[in-house]
Amino acid sequence: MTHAVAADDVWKYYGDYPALREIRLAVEPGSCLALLGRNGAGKTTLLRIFAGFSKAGKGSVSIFGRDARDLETRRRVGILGHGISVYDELSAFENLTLFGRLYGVADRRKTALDWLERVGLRHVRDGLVREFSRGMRQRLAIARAFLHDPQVLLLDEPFTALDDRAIAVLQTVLRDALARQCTIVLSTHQLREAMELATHVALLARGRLAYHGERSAEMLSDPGWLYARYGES
Amino acid sequence: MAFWSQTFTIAAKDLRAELRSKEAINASFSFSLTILLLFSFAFVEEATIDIAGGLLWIVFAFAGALILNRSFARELPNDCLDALIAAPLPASALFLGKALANLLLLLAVEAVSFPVFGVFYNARWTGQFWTLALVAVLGTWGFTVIGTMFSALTVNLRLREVMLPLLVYPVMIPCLMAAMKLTGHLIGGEPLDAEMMVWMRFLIGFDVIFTALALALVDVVLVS
Amino acid sequence: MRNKLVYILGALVAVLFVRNLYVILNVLPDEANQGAMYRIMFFHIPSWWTAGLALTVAGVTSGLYLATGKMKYDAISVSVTEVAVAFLCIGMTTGMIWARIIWGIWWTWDARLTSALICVLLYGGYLILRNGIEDPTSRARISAAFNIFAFVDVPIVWYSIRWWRTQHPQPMSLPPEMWSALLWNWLALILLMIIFIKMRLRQEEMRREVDGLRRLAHAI
Amino acid sequence: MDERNFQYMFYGFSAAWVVIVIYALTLFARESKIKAEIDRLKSMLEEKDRK
Repeated sequence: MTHAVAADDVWKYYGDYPALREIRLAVEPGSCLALLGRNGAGKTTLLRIFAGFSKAGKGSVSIFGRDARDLETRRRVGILGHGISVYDELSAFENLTLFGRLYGVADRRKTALDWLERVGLRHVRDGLVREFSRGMRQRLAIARAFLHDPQVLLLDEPFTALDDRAIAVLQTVLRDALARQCTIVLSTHQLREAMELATHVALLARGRLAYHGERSAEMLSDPGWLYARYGES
Repeated sequence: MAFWSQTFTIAAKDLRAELRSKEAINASFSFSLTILLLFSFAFVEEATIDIAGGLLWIVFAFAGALILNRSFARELPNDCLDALIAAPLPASALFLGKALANLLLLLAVEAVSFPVFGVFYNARWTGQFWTLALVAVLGTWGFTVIGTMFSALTVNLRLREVMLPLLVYPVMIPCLMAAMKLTGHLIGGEPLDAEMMVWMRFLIGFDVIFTALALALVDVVLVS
Repeated sequence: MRNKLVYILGALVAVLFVRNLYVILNVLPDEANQGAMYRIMFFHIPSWWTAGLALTVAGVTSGLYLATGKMKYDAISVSVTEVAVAFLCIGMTTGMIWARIIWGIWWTWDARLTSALICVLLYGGYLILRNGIEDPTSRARISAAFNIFAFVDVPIVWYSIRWWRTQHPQPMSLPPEMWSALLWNWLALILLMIIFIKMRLRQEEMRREVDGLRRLAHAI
Repeated sequence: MDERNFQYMFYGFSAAWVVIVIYALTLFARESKIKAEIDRLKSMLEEKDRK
């Protein structure tokens, strides 16, 4: 049974500095892994390798057993990064149909309209993103990231700097995805919303995998518990 | 089949975004018209016709650079470049789409510059019209491929605005030389003779080599 | 150990140069119309051969870096390219001085000369590009890609005398003793190139050590 | 040996020799600069360790 997302002895160097060291990690389909760690521990680097933005220096990363950079694999992965990755000069509807076409979504227009409805932007479908407020842009980014119904969702600190409406939308989207046995990997700073969803937790310290296992109850109640026991305090 | 539809999607997106914001196209148009006008002060009336080929391609190269430099830099606000790299389209489709959009924009600038040049210097540039059009397209594609590729190469660099001209123009020299020689000859109204055919084959060779090289390297360059 | 090897090579190169100069200046007869000037070709031609060889090596190692991502290929390609630029300058200056006498002009926009000048511009741009980028990994990646683009011009320089009518002397058959002098001097120039590359490679390693130390200094 | 253009041949040889010397000097100069940088960093690190 292939893992949904797997890293096999992954190293990543910036010049001679090993940003990631010997990362061995497997995420089962239908589970949600929370990537924890201080700034610079390598969370974003690992997530970018999973997403196919960059290649592993040594070792390999696979999604459903296939290389992360493979075209078919990328069609099944949804990514929500720090940047909202939508075009200011295009309207909300044009942005979604553009990404719909790139991801080969069957009925682009209907799917785009459904998602605009779902994130509450149906009334501004032809408004240029340039005029959108921060909250509207974030919700459009959520729609763009999950428009093509991905089986694997990769989120980089998803809940930070979202307004309450966007958080509500994102939580429903993620709960739906888990209900449909999708796999989620999200990097987070111990935020409660992220930890509630997590079924497993992985702690990165200075590029090494310090802990990987089930997310227990006390991790949720006491955010510092995991750092104290495994990561350097 | 999907490859070409994705390429045209990227090209259409780039054109629509550019025509809406007009950030590069305005600069390019006004730059080329200004320089064409200034040339009339720089050179005596009769001399301009002989060096027309050189003048026009210098204007196209610099006016074009304004558009080409923006090509990948346009993806930086909101981190759209990451979304395109993660999307299931080959990097070559992304590159080709952007190159096509740039080509059309540059041809638009040239389509305006040629008649304006004809008016300013009453040069009968329509003598060998179709051959001239072919040379214009081949020449423009040559430096569009290089400009777009180097825009991708330097997109993440802090010193991008400084680095790009430094890198792009030396590589472009052979293409510009060939285009200048051919345009100069054609503006005189005569068809291409054997000597000029050498330059034409050289220009086509240049386009083929650099297009192939760019398509092969763009994936390695974009995915760090 | 490395220093000793460099010094041995240095001594060998010095001896070779002395021997070659003796042969070139005394042993070989004069050329009918050029007089003593033709002897410059014993430096002009081998320096271009050496530069061409070096740039090919640099192109290959740049490709290898892009394929494998190992930093040692990047170190080799920058060292070899820098030394190649030095030899390009030697080739250019000797050529122009020869042209000043034989053609009466320092420079002409002849196919071979123009493409050679483009070569100098391209690889000069490569060196300037490198110190414009701080991050070692993206510097290696971008300069490797540019190196491959610049390499396209090298065959153009080589074939330019066949493609276009050119004033530059065509490759002609030489009497055997001239060929041997040419090849001996080429050997000397290649050994000199190897010395420079070894020294430049050592500098690359020292630079990486500096980056490491700097990171350590900031980390504490 | 034929005296014609002798001094230009001499200029040619000396030009080649000068380029080689200039490049060798830049190599040595850079090498000493980097060595100095390494020693400076090393001393800085030791001094930090002692503190």
